[in-house]
Amino acid sequence: MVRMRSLFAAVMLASIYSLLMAAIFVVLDAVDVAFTEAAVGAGISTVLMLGTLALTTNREKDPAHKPLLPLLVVTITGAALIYGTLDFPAFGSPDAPVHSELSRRFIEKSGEEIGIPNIVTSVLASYRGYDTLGETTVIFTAGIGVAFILWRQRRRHKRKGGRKT
Amino acid sequence: MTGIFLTDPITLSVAIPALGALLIALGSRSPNLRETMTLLTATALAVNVYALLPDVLAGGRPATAWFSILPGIEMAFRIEPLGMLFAAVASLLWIVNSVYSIGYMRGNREHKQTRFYVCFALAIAATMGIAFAGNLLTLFFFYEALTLVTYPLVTHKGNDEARKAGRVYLGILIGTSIGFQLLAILWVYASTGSGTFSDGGLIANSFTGAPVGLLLILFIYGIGKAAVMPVHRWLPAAMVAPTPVSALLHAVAVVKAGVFSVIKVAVYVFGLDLLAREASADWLFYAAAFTVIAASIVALRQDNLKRRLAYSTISQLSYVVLAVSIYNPIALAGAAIHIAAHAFGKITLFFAAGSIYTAGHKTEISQLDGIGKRMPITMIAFAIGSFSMIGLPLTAGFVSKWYMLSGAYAAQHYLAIAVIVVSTLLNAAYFLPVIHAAFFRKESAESAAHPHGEAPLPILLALVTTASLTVALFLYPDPAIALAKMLAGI
Amino acid sequence: MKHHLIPRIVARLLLPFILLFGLYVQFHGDYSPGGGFQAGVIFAVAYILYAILYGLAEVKRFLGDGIVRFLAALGVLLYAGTGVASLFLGRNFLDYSALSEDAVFGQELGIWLVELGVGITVFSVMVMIFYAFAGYHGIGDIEELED
Amino acid sequence: MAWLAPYNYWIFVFLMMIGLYTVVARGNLVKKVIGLNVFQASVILFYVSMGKINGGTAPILTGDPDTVYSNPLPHVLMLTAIVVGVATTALALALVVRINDAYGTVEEDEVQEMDRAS
Amino acid sequence: MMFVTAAVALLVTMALALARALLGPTVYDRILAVNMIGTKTVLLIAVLGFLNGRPDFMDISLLYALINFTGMLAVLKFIRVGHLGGQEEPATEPVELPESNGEGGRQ
Amino acid sequence: MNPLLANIVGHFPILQVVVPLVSAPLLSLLAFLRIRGLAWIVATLVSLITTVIAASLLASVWGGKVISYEVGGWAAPWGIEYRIDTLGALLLLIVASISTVTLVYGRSSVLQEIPEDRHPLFYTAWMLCVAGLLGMAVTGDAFNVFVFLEISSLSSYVLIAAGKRRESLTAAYRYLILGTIGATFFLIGVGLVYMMTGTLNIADMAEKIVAVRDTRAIKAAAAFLTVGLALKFALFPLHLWLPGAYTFAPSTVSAFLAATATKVSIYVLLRFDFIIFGQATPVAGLHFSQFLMPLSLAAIFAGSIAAVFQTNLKRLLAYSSVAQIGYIVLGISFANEDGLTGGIVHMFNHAATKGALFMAVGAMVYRLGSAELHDLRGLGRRMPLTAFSFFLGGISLIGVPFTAGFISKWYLISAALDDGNWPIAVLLLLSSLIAVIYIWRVIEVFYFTPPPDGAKTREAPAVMLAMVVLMAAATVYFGLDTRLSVGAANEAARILLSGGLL
Repeated sequence: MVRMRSLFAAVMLASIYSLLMAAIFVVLDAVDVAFTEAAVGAGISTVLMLGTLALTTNREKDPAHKPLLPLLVVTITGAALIYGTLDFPAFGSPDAPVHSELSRRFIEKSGEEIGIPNIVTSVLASYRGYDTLGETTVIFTAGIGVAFILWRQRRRHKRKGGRKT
Repeated sequence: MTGIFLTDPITLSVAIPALGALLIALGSRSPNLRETMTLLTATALAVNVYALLPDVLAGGRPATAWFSILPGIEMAFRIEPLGMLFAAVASLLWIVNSVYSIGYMRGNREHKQTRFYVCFALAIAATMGIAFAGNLLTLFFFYEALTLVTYPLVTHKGNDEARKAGRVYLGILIGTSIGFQLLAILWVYASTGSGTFSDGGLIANSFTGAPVGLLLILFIYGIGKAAVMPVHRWLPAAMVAPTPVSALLHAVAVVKAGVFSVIKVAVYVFGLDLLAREASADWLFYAAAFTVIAASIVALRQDNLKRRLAYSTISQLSYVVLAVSIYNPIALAGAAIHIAAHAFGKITLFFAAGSIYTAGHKTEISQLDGIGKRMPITMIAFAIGSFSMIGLPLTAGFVSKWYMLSGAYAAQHYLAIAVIVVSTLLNAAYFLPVIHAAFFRKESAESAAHPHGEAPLPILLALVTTASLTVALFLYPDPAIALAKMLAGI
Repeated sequence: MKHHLIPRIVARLLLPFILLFGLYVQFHGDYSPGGGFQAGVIFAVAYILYAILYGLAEVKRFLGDGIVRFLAALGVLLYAGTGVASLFLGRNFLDYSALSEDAVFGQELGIWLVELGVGITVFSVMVMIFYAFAGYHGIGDIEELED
Repeated sequence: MAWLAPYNYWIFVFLMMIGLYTVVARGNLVKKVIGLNVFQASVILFYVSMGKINGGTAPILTGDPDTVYSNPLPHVLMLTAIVVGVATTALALALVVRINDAYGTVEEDEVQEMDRAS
Repeated sequence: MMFVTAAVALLVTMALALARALLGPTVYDRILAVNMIGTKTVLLIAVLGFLNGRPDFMDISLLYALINFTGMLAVLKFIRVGHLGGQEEPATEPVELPESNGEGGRQ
Repeated sequence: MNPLLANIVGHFPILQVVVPLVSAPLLSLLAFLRIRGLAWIVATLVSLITTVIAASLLASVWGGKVISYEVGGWAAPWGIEYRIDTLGALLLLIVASISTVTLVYGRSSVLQEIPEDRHPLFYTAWMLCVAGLLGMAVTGDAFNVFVFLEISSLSSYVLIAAGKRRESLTAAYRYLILGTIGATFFLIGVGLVYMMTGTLNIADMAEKIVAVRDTRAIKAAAAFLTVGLALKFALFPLHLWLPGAYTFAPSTVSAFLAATATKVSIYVLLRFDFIIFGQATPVAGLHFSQFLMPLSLAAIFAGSIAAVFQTNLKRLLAYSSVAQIGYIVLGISFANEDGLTGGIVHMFNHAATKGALFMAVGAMVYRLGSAELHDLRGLGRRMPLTAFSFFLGGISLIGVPFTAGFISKWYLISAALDDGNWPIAVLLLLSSLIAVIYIWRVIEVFYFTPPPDGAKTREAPAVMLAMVVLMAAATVYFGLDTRLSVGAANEAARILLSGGLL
């Protein structure tokens, strides 16, 4: 994906990436996440990207500079994370600190406290309902933002090229 | 937090000129109104300051505090003898200088006169703040304020040269004060938890050895207004300013604020005993001595009258520092008196220079041949000022030099005596030829082609006043000496 | 795509089912994966599908810019309003237990409401964004669309 | 799914590096956005991985008391993160469209060139 | 066992399709490959559901199928008219295929 | 009586955020209803209400109290907790009051710079930004920080892109990319801490982190959180987005963002570093001194020196912001009481100062249409009050006595001396001198160059001018009366040093 020159192909592959990710999320029991990732990553994002390509261009030029600095940055970041992973609790271990009383309570109590079986929904909408309000606001912000940025500019001349103000 | 009481005379000393500035600004439409305001304010201030004098002479130490800037650090004021002396000199000379300014500014049709008078008044307000400051931070605040409000005065002409000079002025003064002085102040606060000026020295008990010398370096070079070499460059640079400004800068407010701060810090922060005790503080004498001699030599070579006066100022300022650095009470009294003596003398000289410029548009010494006949009053005043600089009897300069020499003798500091004597000769060497040329040489042909008379009346009035004051301080020096002795504790 | 009859017909046939599926995801989210967000996306996708096949002008006839923006705001307000309602009923913000005598039912009701809010917002924002992109005509594109 | 076990986090790191590299190194503004997507998706993988319990199942109550459920909390967080991701993408792409409009290109180098020129 | 075999077979198919998507060379190869991967994912998720013993998550597969369909239509429209909204008529001129823009008529 | 009204003060923590949050969709409805003129009024009123709430919250936590509010009625680790201490409340007050002032100020400017039919959406984005920033300051939940961080970020991208020139688009895009990387790094950091502690509540994290204090994962988490947030608050060398963003955003937006946005991110870093990681390792041994201190010094010098060479006033101020952020971080990196007080008080003072400066520049742009120094010659004549306000802000930036900037520098240098760190004290003073240079360049242009021919005295509209003067007066006021700023900062510093457990 990194070395592609056609942006269209890159978008297609990004879509595939999303689909595969979603499949992996199913494997990891995160069905809700998979659901969302599929809908967003493969659906909305792809449509948006295509919309952008339609309005801009499909070609990508070869980068002029040597990507040494980015490579360094990325390597350092990766190394920091790998360094961190060495101490991670074993994958899938039920004793990991993540599966502490916090999640245990959600699993055990949400049924009676909230009354619906999908724990993810209970946590999402009730225990952490405030996060979800924020999430809705984020989406709202994006909508307002896109509408604001791509506001119809009717009296635009057909002149090509940069316009200075 | 203490409230600000406008009825308090100390607060009034700062508030009168500040309010005056406001009134002057409001009166910008009418020159007459504006100048009346200036004079009224100046008089009101002088009355206010001199009303404080008897109390201080009687041993009173009026004090007030405005409010806390930071927890535990107040804007506080306390009048001690030195501050009283400084304030008395500055407020008196402001009246004279205002009269002179009116003549000068009108005579030369200067632009932006309102800004000039406003900044002038503000500068005096800051000077009063410096004079009466009760702690290091308050002193620093007004010190910086003084730099800022005098900047527009220095760049008054508004041309490239003035801007360049303004940059040097601001760069050196702000640079040294923030770079060194603030650091020193913070150091004092960090190690003593206080910055209040106290008799006997604030840090006398908490500093010993090398740090004393280091702190002294930070203070001496941090107080750039004292113009100890090599931070003197702002002074000649600021010569581009109109003459009343030069007079203010070089005789009254700015440079005196510098040496005043030096004395104040030496006496009330370090304490003379500490300085005399610590070998690490001895360097000050050499720095001052070098400046005295070097600046005099440079002055010899200047043809521009104002530049010569500027280097003379540098040299004279370092007399004060030199007197302090003898670390002897009598010499210290001499230093205090020299603040007043030099102020009267030097302002006379500058007024004379301005008078020559206004009347004859001459700026160079080589043009002054025979001018004494055309402008006798000016040149006689100039001669009086010069004599005071040299330290001849019948002028104020003699009194201060007398005390300095006695102090040096008492401290058996023969090197100091030698420096003072040598520099006196140098002073004579660069002042007497001017007087000689003015009175005894024949006028050049070019000058004769452009005849002119004396300067306008306000200028002459001011000139005569300051010249007489210079003489008066010799004949009746008691209040000044009393204050100086109180300061030195003798 | 006037001449591409097959996709058009298929889409038209498919549309009701997609909408039904969306409704299922919206209101069955308590029992199975899904919820307001996913349902909103599904609705939006269905709508976008329709728009792609029949053209922007066609769909804007029954869901104009203004209405979409109104719906987007409405969704957020519904969510926040549920929270504010619980404030007015004397509980903390978003404490759905306040919504009913029975705390558990209150929770269910609250979740139903906020999920609805999320769904509405997500749907309308997605449509809004699609409109903005598909309807954008900058330099060189003079096609004028009715509002 | 034990075969995924130890490598899962490394895959996350690897994907993150690819994404980040694309964002930082690529000059094409659209490509950067794609990279951003990859980058964000990798973080989702990280969170979801930490929620997994061996032998667990999706956190939807079955009624069987012996069922082991994977941790639902990371899933909740990631739902939010995905939404944030798509919001960012939409906004970024809108900006790209406008930039293309104003500069006639979506290459960072060329845009910078023009900015410098003006 | 049966499900495992099925899952592995699906993965292999997906890998092959992925290779096609990466290699191209024409747009239509890629589209077809993407579509195929989508379909296989639908199946894979269904199979995984049985493998995990929670076959009730078929919703996700449904969603996949739906998204795949819509996505494909969007892609096709993009290729045909180069614009997602508005224009109903296909451009009268043969529309440049995106691929040919960048790589100079490799098809 | 209605139970809400009966206990409205008790609900202030949530109302603080919810009021602007709800106002945003309402404002967008105004666009739908085509009532455009109302948008500004509503936004300003709402902003005023939030300011009142913030002031009341600060009053009620004064003296080291902590307010906790359980959103959704779920107790702390299960639900999301709002937790307000002095520092948070101070931030709230900064954000809310600056928002109010800039809104009042910006009415004419926005009318001029943004087409009127877009106003409701502009103010919607504005209120969302305010809500996001406020949300970050009050929340006690690590993930909730991320959500509100994104709300504020997304809306600020939009606000920046609203600039008139096309460069504003690239500036917004660049900010978006770097901001998203930062936010994602932050998310990774939070994930790592969550993984090791199993909780998302900040106070709870602080307790549980003790058990895993020496793990590499926690160290990596600290690194990621710091870098992520540093990207958001533009610590050198991660400041690349800032100059463009502040230069090309609409004047009002520049003023608001420059005064508030970066501060809130620094605040989040403070909480994570002192309250969470402070438990894991002794505070002094944190990565601060080795890592943040050199960076902040580099920021101070790089920013100041870059500012010296700018010809556009807005860009000059933007680079100066980079330097000022360096001061704040430097204070924090001392990790002693004076240093923290200095850093926090500088957040406050810098908000006032930069607000005043950017507002003054906005007034100039309003009248003259340009912020190029060349076009501002003789401004002291043409717009005397604006120029004077700029002067006051400028000397506060230098740190001249009688101004807010001096107070900050005083504490920072005291902290350096307390620390025995002489060189830093000297460097700090040196950096002030660079500030003298770049501010004085401007002052010279304003006062000591003649205005171009035909220029008339024409100040900005009265309201705009009044707000500029108000902010300039504030920088002087807070240089004289420091009870609010230093008092709160000092208290906050003590709370942070005690791990938030005062």
